[in-house]
Amino acid sequence: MSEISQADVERAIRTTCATVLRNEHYFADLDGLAGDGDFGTSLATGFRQIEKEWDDIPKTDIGALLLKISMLVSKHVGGSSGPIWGTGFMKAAMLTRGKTEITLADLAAMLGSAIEGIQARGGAKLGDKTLLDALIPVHQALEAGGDPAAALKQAATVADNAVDETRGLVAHRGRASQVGERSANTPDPGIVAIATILQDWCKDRGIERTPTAPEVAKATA
Amino acid sequence: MSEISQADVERAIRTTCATVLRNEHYFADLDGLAGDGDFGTSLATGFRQIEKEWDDIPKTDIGALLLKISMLVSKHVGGSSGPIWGTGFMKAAMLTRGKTEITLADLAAMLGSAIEGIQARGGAKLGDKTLLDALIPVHQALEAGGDPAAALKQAATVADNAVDETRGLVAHRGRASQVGERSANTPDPGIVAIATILQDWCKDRGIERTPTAPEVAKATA
Amino acid sequence: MKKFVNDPAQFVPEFMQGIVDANPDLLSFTPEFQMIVRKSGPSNGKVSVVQGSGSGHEPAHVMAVGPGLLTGACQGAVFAAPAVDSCYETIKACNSDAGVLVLVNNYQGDRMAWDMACEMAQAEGINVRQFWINDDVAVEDSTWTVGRRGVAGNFFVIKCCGAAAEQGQSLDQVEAIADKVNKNVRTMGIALTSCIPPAKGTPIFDLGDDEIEVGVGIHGEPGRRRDTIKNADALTEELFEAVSTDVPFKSGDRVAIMVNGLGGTPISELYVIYAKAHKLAEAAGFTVVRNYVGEYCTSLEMAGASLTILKLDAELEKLLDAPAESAARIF
Amino acid sequence: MKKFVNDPAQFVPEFMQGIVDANPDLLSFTPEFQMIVRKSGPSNGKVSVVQGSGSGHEPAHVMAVGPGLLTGACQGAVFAAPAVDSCYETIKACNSDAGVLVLVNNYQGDRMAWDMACEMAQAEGINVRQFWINDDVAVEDSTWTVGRRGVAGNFFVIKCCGAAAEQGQSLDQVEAIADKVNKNVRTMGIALTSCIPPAKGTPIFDLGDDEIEVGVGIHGEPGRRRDTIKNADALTEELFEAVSTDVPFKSGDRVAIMVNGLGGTPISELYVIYAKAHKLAEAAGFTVVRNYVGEYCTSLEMAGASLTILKLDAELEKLLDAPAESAARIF
Ligand SMILES: Nc1ncnc2c1ncn2[C@@H]1O[C@H](COP(=O)(O)OP(=O)(O)O)[C@@H](O)[C@H]1O
Ligand SMILES: Nc1ncnc2c1ncn2[C@@H]1O[C@H](COP(=O)(O)OP(=O)(O)O)[C@@H](O)[C@H]1O
Ligand SMILES: [Mg+2]
Ligand SMILES: [Mg+2]
Ligand SMILES: [Mg+2]
Ligand SMILES: [Mg+2]
Repeated sequence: MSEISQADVERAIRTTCATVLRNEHYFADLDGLAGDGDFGTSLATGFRQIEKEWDDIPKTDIGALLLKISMLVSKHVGGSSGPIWGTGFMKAAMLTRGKTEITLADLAAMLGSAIEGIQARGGAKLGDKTLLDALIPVHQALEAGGDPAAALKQAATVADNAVDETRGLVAHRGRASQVGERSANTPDPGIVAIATILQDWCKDRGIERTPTAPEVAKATA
Repeated sequence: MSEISQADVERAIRTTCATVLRNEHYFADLDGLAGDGDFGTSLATGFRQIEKEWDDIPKTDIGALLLKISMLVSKHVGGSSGPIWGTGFMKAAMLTRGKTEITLADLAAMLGSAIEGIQARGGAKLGDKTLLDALIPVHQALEAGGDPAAALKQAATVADNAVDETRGLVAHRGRASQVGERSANTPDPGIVAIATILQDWCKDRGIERTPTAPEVAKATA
Repeated sequence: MKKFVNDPAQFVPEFMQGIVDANPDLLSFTPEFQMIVRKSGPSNGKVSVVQGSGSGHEPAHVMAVGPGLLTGACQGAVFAAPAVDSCYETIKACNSDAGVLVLVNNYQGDRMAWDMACEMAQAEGINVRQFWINDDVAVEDSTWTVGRRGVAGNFFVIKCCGAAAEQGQSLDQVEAIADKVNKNVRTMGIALTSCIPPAKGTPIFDLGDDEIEVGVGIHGEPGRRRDTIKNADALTEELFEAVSTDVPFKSGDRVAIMVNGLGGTPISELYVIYAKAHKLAEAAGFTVVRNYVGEYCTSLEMAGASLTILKLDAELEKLLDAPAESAARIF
Repeated sequence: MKKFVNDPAQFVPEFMQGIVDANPDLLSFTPEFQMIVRKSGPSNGKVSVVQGSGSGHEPAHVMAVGPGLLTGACQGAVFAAPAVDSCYETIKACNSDAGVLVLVNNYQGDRMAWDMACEMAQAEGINVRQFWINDDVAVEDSTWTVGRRGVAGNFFVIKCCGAAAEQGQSLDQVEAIADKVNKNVRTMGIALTSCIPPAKGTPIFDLGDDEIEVGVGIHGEPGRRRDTIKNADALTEELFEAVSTDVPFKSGDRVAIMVNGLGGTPISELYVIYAKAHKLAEAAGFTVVRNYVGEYCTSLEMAGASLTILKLDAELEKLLDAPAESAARIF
C-alpha cells in the first residue's frame, strides 16, 4: 500500500530548500563556533540552485528526481557537505529508480543506504558529532514504522534531541574535529540542520510539535 | 647689562624637553587631525636624545650649546620638524658663539635669525598656518624689550593667541597643506607646541598666566 | 563589512577573472568550474601537479599555477572545499600520460571532494593519485581526527613537486618528493584578528582587543589556546619552539624558513618576526639556506603570521632553486 | 594595539634588520642612519639612484634597493621623513663619479630633509640632484601648497631610473627619464580603514563602520571626501575616472596598470579591482602592456587600494622589461 507519493517527496525537497536558504547565515554562524563558518553558505549555494533549476529537474520518477538533486549538490556544494549530502541523495536515488510512490519502509531503507554511503565516504561513526548522530536515530524511528505522520513527528523529535545529546561531545570529523576539545559545548551545525529540516517538514504537514533544542527553535522561528 | 644667563638658557632647554616629552602623544594626535600624526613622536625623539646626552653637551658657551642642540635635532628628528627646528637652533647658535650671557635684545635677534632660516628652508610666510605664525609675533614681543619676565609673559600670550587666530586658516605648508580646505578648523600642532613651551617657561619662572587656547590649557595641565 | 566586493556570491569568480586578465599568456580560466589551468595545458611525458581548496588563501592555490609549479587548480567558495565536479574537471583538464598528482591539504571536506573526484576520474582510466599535506603542528594528531591540517608548508610541496615534474620525473618520484617535503616541513601560526568572508559578512570568530589565537587554522579554526598579545619576540619564540621541536630539527640542519603573513599584517611586522626567527635558527645551529617572507597562504585580511621551517637536503635545495613562474610576481 | 612589535621606538631598525638578515648577499645595513645600501655599493661610471622617506610604506622604500632599482635608501620613523643626517649619509654612501639622483616623494618634510642633506653633500663636492615625484591626483595642485603628493607611481620612477642607471646612462639622462615617468604616471587611492603607527598606538584617523576616504594619502591624510562604502566596480570606476582623465590618457595609449594594496586588503580583493580596471582600460581603448597587482606602496595595515596608470612609450617599456632584483621577492 502506498504511503508516500512523489508529490510528497517533491514537496519535502522544496520545504528543505526553504529551510536551508532561510538559515544560510545562522547555520554559517553555528559552524563558525568550532568549525570554519561555511556550512550555511555551502548548503545554501546548492539548494538555491535546486530552487532555480526546479522546473527542469526530471520528475519522471523519484529516483530520477533524487539523482538530479545529488548531481546538483555535487556540482554546487563545497566543503564536506558536498560529498556528504551528494552521496546521501545518490544512495537514496538508487533505491527509488522508476518508483513514483514509496512506503515508509522504503523511506527507511533509503535513509539506511544514505547513512552507509556517508559513512563510507567520510569514515564517521555514531558519536563522532556529525549529522550521522541525527540520521541514525531518525533511521530507527522510521524503521519502527506505523502511521507516517506519527513516524515523521518521532523522527523530528529524536533529531531534535540529538542536538542537545551531542552538544557536550568532541567532534571527530570535519573542520570542527581539528580543534580538539575546543569543539565541546558547541552544537553541531549538521545535526541542527537535519533537526530543523524535519521540524519544518512537520510544520508543513500540519503536525504539531514544539522544538526542544534552542538552536532548532531559533532556526524554525 | 646682562639679562639672560647661560644657566637660564640651559634651564629653558630642559624645560622644553619636559614639555615635548610630556606631550608626545597629544601633539601627535593634534597632527593627526589634518596632518599625518607624527609631529609629537618626531619632536619627542629628538628632545629625548637631548635629555639623554645632556651631560655631554658642550657648555663652554651658549653658541656651542645651541649648535649641539641643532645637530642632535638634525640627526634624530624626522618629518618637517627636523629641518625646521634644526635650522632654527642653528641660526640662533651662530649669533651666540662664545657668549655666556645675552640680553633680551640678543634673544630677539636670535629668534629673528631663526625665523629667516626657517622661511628660507620651508618657504612658509606669515598666515600659512605654521609655527611661524607663533614665532613671528613672539619675535615682535621680544623686540619690544622691557623687563624680561614681562616680555616672556607677553610672548607666551601672543603665541597662545596665535592658536585661536590661525585655527580657521587653511594650512599652506607641511602635510596638513596637502588636504586643502580640510585643514581649516583644526589647530596647528606646531603653533600649539610653541605656545605650550612658552607657557611652561612662564610657569618655570613663576610667572602667573592662564592659557586661553584650549589646546595649550590641555598641554600644560 | 567594508571590502572591495560586488555580489558576494560572485566574489571568487570575479577575483579569478582578474588573475587571468592579469596573466593572459600564462593562464586559462573555466568559470563554470572555478578552474585555472596553465595556458600551455598539461604536457605529455610530464606529471601534472594539481590542487584545489577553499578560496581566501590567495596566492594559494590558483595563483600557484604556472611552469615549475601547479599545472592547474580549482577554487571552492571562501573557506569551503571545491565542489566535487570542479575537482573532477580539473583532473581531466590536467590529464597527462605521465599521470596526475593531486596535492590535497588535509581537511575533511577537501579530502572527500578529491576522493569522489579521483574515483570518477580513475573510473575513466585516468592515472591520478592524491597526496595529503599536513604540516600544521598546532593541533596534535590523534587516531580520532582526520589529522593535522595542511597550511603554509603547502608552498614547499608545490614548489618541489612542480620542479620535479618539470624535470620529467615519474609519478612515483614526484609523489616521493611530496612525501619527503611533507615529512620535513612544519608550521604554526598566530592570529591577532579574525577575518570576514564576503558571503558571511561577519567575522568568522571573535577576538578581544588584546586577545590572540595561538595555533590558529587558516580558516579561523581555534588552535592551541587563547592568550593575550605579547611582544613580537615572545610570539616568535613560541612559534619557533613549537615548529622546530616537532620534526625534530637538529643542530647542523640546513633549512628554509618562511614567515607567512595571514593577510592583514604589514610586511614590516613580518620582517620583525623574521629577524627574531633568524636569530633563533642560528642559535639552534641551523643554516638558513633560503628564506621566504611575505604572503603565501593567507586567511583573507586576518592579521597574523605563521612560521614554517623545512629541513633541506641536496635534492630539495636543487628543487627550490629551480625556476618557476606564476601569477604572483613583482615586476 | 595588536601588532608584532617589541619596543615601538625600535620598530623601524628591527624590521630593517630582518630585511637584511633575509638578504645577506644583496644588502648591507647601517642602523645608526636607518640606511640600507646594495652590498656591492655604488659603481663608478653608473649613476646612483637613492630614496629615503618615512617608514610604513613597505616594500617602499628600502625593499626597493637592489640591482636595477635603488642603490641605497634610508628610512625615517613611521610616516616621518628621515632625519637630515640619514639623508646626508645615504648620499655619501651611494656617491658615484657618475652622480647621484635622489628620488623624493613630494612631501614638505622629505623635501626639506633632502634639501639640507644635498646642500651638505654638494658643499663636499658630491654631484647630487633631487627629483620630486608627485603622481597623486587626489588633492589638486595649487600655487599655495607644496603640490601633489608622491605615492605608488614612485615604483615606476624607481624601476625606470634604476634600469637606465644600470645601463650606464648619464645623470642628465636618468633625470630626464624620472621626469618622463613622473609626467606620465597618475595615481589615486581609497582607504576602507585607518592604520596604527606602533609608536602612536592609536589609529591615525577615524573612519565610521561604513565610511571610506576617497583620495586618501599614504600617511592617512584626508583626500577628496568621506563617502560610504560602494561596491568594488563603482569604487574602481571612480579611481579609473580620476586617474585616466588627468594626464590625459587617450585611446590607443599603451599603458601599465598597477592595483596597489595599502596593506590590509587581501590579494583576492585587489584582483576584483584589477578585473574591473582592465575592462575599463580596454573600453577606453588602452592597450595594457604590463600590470602590477599587489603591495608596492602601503600604509601599514590600512585596508584600501590605489590605482596607478602609466602611459608608456618604447623607451619606458624597455626599462620596465629590464631585469631587477630586490628584497621583495617570491621564490
Ligand atoms: N566525515 C563526516 N561524515 C559525516 N558528516 C560530516 C563529516 N564531516 C563533517 N560532517 C558534517 O558536516 C558539517 C560541516 O559541514 P561543512 O561546514 O560543509 O564542512 P567542513 O567541515 O568541511 O567546513 C558538520 O556539522 C558535520 O555534521
Ligand atoms: N614649511 C614649513 N615652515 C615652517 N613650519 C612648518 C612647515 N611645514 C610644517 N611646519 C610646521 O611643522 C608642523 C608639522 O611638523 P611634522 O608633523 O613633523 O611635519 P610633517 O608635516 O612633515 O609631518 C606643522 O604643525 C607646522 O607648524
Ligand atoms: Mg564548515
Ligand atoms: Mg606630521
Ligand atoms: Mg569548510
Ligand atoms: Mg610627517
